[in-house]
Amino acid sequence: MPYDVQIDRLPCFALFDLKGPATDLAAWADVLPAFPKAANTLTRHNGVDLCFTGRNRWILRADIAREDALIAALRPEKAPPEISITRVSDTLTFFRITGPDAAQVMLIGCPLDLHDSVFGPDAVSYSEFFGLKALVMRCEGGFDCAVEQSFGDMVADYLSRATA
Amino acid sequence: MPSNRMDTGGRIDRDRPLSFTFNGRRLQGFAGDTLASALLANGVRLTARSFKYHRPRGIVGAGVEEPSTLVELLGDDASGNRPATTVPLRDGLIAKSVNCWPSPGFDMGAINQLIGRFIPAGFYYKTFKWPGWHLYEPTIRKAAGLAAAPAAPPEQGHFESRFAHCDLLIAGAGPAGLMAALTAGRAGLRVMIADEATEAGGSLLNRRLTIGGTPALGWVKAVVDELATLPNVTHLQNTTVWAYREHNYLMVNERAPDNPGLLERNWRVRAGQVICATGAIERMLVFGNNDRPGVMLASAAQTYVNRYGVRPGQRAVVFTNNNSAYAVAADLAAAGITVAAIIDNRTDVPEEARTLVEDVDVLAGHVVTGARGARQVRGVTIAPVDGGASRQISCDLLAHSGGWNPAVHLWSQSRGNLRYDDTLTSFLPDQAAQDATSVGAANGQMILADALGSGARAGADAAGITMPDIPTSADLTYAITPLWRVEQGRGKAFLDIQNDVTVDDVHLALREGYDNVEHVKRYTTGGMGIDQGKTGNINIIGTVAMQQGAPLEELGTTTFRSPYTPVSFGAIGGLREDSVVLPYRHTPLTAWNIKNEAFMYESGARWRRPGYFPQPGESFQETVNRECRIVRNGVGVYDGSPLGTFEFKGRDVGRFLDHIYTNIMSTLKPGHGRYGLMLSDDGLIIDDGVALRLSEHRWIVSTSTGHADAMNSHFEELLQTQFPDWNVFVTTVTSQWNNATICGPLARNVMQALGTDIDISPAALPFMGFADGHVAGIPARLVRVSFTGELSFEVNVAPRHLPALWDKIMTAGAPFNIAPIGSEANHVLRVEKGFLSLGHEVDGTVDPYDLGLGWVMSKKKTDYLGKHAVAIRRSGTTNRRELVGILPQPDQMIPEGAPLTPGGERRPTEGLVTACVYSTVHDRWVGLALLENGHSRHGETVHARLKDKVIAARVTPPIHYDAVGERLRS
Amino acid sequence: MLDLSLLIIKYMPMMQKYSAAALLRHGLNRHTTWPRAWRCPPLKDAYDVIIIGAGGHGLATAYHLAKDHGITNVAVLERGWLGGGNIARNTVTIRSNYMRDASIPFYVKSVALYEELTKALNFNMMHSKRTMVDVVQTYPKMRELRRRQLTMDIYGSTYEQITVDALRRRIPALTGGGPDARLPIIGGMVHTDAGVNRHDAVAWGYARAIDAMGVEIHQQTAVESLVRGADGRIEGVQTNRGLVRAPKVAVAVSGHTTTLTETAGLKLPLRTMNLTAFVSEPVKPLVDVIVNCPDAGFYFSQSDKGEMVIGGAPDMGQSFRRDIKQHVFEDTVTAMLSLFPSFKKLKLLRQWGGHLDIAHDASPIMDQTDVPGLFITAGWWGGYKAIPAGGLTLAHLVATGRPHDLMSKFTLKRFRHLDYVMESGTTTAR
Amino acid sequence: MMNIPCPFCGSRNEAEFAFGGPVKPDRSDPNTVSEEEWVAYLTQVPNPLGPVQERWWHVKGCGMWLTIWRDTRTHDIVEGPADAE
Repeated sequence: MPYDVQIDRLPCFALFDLKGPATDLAAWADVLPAFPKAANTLTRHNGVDLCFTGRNRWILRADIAREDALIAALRPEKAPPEISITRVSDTLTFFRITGPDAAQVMLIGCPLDLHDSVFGPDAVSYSEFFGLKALVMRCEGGFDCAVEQSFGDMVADYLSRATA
Repeated sequence: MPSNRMDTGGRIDRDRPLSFTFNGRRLQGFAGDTLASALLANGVRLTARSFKYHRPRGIVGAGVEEPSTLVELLGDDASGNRPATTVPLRDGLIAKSVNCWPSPGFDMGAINQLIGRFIPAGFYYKTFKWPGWHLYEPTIRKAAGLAAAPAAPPEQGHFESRFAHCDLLIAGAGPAGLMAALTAGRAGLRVMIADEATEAGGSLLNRRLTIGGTPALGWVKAVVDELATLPNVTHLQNTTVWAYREHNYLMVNERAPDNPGLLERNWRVRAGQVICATGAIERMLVFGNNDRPGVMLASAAQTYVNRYGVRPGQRAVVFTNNNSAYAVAADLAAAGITVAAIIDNRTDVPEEARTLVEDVDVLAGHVVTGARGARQVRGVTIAPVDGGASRQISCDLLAHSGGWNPAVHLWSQSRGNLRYDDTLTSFLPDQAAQDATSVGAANGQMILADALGSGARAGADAAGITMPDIPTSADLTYAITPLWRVEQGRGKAFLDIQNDVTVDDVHLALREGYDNVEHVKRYTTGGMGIDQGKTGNINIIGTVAMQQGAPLEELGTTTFRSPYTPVSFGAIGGLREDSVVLPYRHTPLTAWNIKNEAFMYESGARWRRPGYFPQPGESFQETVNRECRIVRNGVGVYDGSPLGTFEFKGRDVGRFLDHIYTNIMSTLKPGHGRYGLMLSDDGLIIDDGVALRLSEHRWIVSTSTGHADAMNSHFEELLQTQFPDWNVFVTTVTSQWNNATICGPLARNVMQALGTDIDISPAALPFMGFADGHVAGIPARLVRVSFTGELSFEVNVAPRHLPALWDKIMTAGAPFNIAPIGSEANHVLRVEKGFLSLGHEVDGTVDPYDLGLGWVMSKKKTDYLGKHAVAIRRSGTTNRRELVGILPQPDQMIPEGAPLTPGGERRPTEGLVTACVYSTVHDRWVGLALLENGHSRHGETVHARLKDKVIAARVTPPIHYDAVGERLRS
Repeated sequence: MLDLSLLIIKYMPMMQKYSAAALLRHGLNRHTTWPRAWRCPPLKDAYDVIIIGAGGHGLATAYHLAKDHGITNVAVLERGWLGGGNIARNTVTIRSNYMRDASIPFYVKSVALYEELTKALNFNMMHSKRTMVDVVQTYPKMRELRRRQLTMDIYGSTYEQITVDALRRRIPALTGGGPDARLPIIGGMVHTDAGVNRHDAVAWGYARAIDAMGVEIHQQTAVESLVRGADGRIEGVQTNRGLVRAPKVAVAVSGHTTTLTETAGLKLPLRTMNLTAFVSEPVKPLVDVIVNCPDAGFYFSQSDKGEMVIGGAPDMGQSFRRDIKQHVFEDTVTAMLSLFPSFKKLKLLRQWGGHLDIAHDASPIMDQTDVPGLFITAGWWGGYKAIPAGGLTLAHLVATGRPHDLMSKFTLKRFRHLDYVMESGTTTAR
Repeated sequence: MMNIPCPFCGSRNEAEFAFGGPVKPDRSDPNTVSEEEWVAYLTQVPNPLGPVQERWWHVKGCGMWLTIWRDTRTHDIVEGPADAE
């Protein structure tokens, strides 16, 4: 039988690219959730996801409605030189793939080993999706997968073909 | 019509008859049949014609090793060159033999048999030379090629390729593979087991053996059922592991996925460990006319009676050099076939083999010297090995076994090496090159008990558990005395049935000095057919060994290349076609552009952009001219979003930019921008762009659209590998800052109409200045750069706001007749200004001085990327090609790329036209060119040499418009 | 001139003439009377010239040394079996559609020599001058090809632009790349000088001819190191069969050039990379030209056996493995399916890899090195088409000590001033 | 498709990385070396038949530039990144 999945393209999130030592970042912005310790994991704190995506690299994700509040709290332009805070809300577009066959559909585009034993509930990582750089994480009943915004229309097309 | 179908037995469903068509004949078979078994059941013996001599051929094997009967499927499952032995029968199947016309029964190509003796191996190297190959080629091409090429892609369904991960991948679900899967699966490993056959069991499907005292297939069913209950095990039949790459990356082709939308699925598997349980392939014996229909591999005959309930003949002779054929003889007899005799080259036949066939006449120390009969075998001529009188035995089936070759293909692909084993007389897996093991017959464990044991052992080792108990089983010991070819006898003795390679051909190759195994293979084409020599290669090596008196291990094998069996390109490609391979990038204005009938195309770096906006009745040139006039005389707007944009942050940014740009950036004051040029360290221009200093420690650096990714790599490599201690962060914000660039003398009016809280007076916001604020109520960064040479405002906003901004610009600009501008007009405008373009003027040979950009090469800095390389290059080269402007005389277009030659003569070029556009400002064609010593040749006349004419052009400075640049500063 | 012709008269008769008549004659005695195509003579301890590598370039160089310069005391040393290197692995594309003045005349000459090779060597090369057709899908590429066209015209190499319709008529199987495709086809270029031939025949034909002229081919003779004299000059080579001396040594071992030259303390601007090719199952004639798709990134032609012989992009990393990188391979396949969707049902039969060395500027190097007497021919990247002219020019260099006019730009010295020959052309699209 | 050990992400498909070329000697100040030395530095890279030290950029992953030793005859990664976690 064809794949039993639901695919949604999500509206824009509030996203911030954080760079620098966790200590300096935490010191600068108290709104941040506790910094995840393990590589490629995330922490959640009242609707804000903090993803540890690279050495001294973090992605902050929240509802777009919180963007202005977060800018006010993070004060990117005032941040000291030891850290870098950049709003990147528009750079990624998210797809939500859910349903019984979500994992199978992910396998068509993503080379990551997404088995529960390897890619746990708090896992997040940059990888590939249909050959494009993509941010992959779990969500309720499936996966969130984000690609560079300008590629969004393409990926939507691939997903519809893959599940045709 | 004779039916060779047995009343009982086999794994076919006699309640589900299927009808099919073969070479135009309507025939009947049963569910569970292959095309081959169904043909044999219908008494069809002559099923093919050979490749070169067009000799009559029948079915030789029962699986992927089949060298003889290739068919072309027509209708729904159209495909070519399929071994009939691997085509599952389905109702309405239509098949025809390849490579014969009109039919295998009456084949015109058979004429080749008559001239056969004059066309030995490599004959075409020696003839067809006069007057030229072109005279013969078309005929030769038609004769070759087997099946017709597919005419169209599949009408419904698509192919899929997917990634997969497992702890253990097992290739082959025979006794050894199943045992390994069960052992590792029970231990909780993530196991994937794939097998090429329609059902699991491997050799057990073809033989009559017992495991644990009951029929082996009962055991198979029990194992398969248990595997199905284990969530950590993926079991795939009809699935071939076809390639074994580096780092335990294997390709697995699933031919009948459970998803109806799918034709085939290709799994790209990254396996922790791999077990090759690929079994063994029986090899032919080599004697006169060993290719006659009815001459069949012993294991194949056994398979047809046991698995398909088909008698491949009524009266059989079995010819062997090893024990396994005795079990075959017993099975044939049990199936009601008269076994006239067993011919065995061994003088003393092991008792355990002999006892299997008490009432069969066994002729030890004998060989078959030739098969009789033309269109099918009628009998055999036999003789003692050591010479002596020959005699004849009549039969309609000659089942022969030359012994067994472990299927080491995958193992070899993994770069595991092989050793020659004298007792088994075959090449066996030796040292592993990756985390892989080989078990069962694939590893030379030819007896069932050993196969089960090695499988269990490998599975246990993989899981790190102790060896489980093995069910008991009985099997015949494997003993063999090699017989690479029968030396007595007459008639063509084939080593490679598919490519018609005979013993004489190999001897000829050796005689002529083609004495390396690879030379022999290439000269005779032995082993280069669709079966890739699965049954014959070893005999070729054996024949060479006999001739040269060299041991086989010294000769070695030819390379085992992927794929193990042919795989359709569709499965390899999966979904990754067209736009998936080369994705488009879209800006938020794509919909607007399309609605406004822009001509869209890829304009580099995967961005799909508007080339121009034609109005009804306009020609291409008219459109471009109109857009240019709008910018020069009024106001236009274009979407500059794709420009590469990076945010730099940190104390050492200035220092870093000084290193990568040729000019000095660190002195830039916050609130200002500066144009800069970047070189590779060996002095090639890699990019140009603008740097804006937002504050002491924050910068924005823009790069050309096409080089954004390369520049990102450039920045990160330098920062991470050369300056890890420098305090610099780089963040890509290309898709965070889209922009609409309003350009033209009336640009400022449009900005005022839009409304902005930024002071846009020339004093407050001069050329190369920028400011943050709002434009038309939208948060924006306003930048004064110009790619057109006119007053320009680059309005940078978040992509989510761009469509809104664009609409407001159109409304606000309406009174000024604003219009959208495509990249074609942009090209014209930059050429008028002599702005350089990577890909046009910059082609990997010019340096900044050649382009008149010497001013951007800092003299103050003692070192920056490319500084010294440029100096070295200039010191060692003369007659550099320098950027100039050209005015065609008389006024006309010169194609871009046209070479400039002295006097327009047929002589080496002295330059080329890099661009030529119609300038609406001058109402004439103007161009740019790279010309040897061009800077000192202004005013001269040069000549562009086209194929049909020569165009003169006057050399000018490279700036055709507003040389002082007051307009872009206005 | 005179003694050259004498040479040929002296040596050619040793060679068994190949012809239909000969086939008949030998056929009557069951082909038991064919002589060896080449001898395997004992290895002497000294020669006038040693050529390392019995591949295309090595054998062709020996051929022209003997034929053009009368130098026959030559040993061609081969680690494996003759014709077993890249010449056994390439996709036999012969063409001259290059961009730079430095390159075009060389390849024009090479194509011309190839066309005469069957007669010259009395060995059927099965040269099929079937033309190459470029399928163009982007404007920058079309601009670059037009530039080539006009420069090639100066040197008499043919390149004509054709419309999309003409292109599809020429290649009926080309059903992809329509107006709605990711990269719509915008036109084509036709290079009628292009062709294919039989790579084994080239190796064997040269081998047979040089053997007849007295040159020795030594297979299974691996050169372990280059040997220099006290004065720094090359003195010979150390092989698995002992020391062999020669005042001149030419290295023609694509891929392994640096491995050898470093034994003489010589560093070169070369990297070894892996290139792969693959063939489909043999099918009846479908495509009668060489199809080249520069924008999609693959090319193919159909062999006389009926197989589609397909090549694509190289694997980036340095590699001596002669393997296939799956993702690189898939990119080629998918690119092909985009333009030839009917090939989805065609099957992959066999694939393989080869390695070659690429110079820092991606153009070939043919020169005498800083080690006097040591010559290299390297950096060939698509060097199959260059074999005859490569042999001609290297033989000239080795014999006279001066670069041949056709190769004068491709010296090693060019790197001293970073004076690259950028045949790769334009760096990026607009 | 190699499986390249990334210090941050663990082993990942080669396709997630961009090849960064063999590691050259550190860039010295061109003002302190001869022209020949500088040209050699610019144009010559290690090309061993055997282990080569090379860089890969985890461009589709964590963004790290990492260094491995890879055997050019086999693709075996004989030594992973020094700073592997």
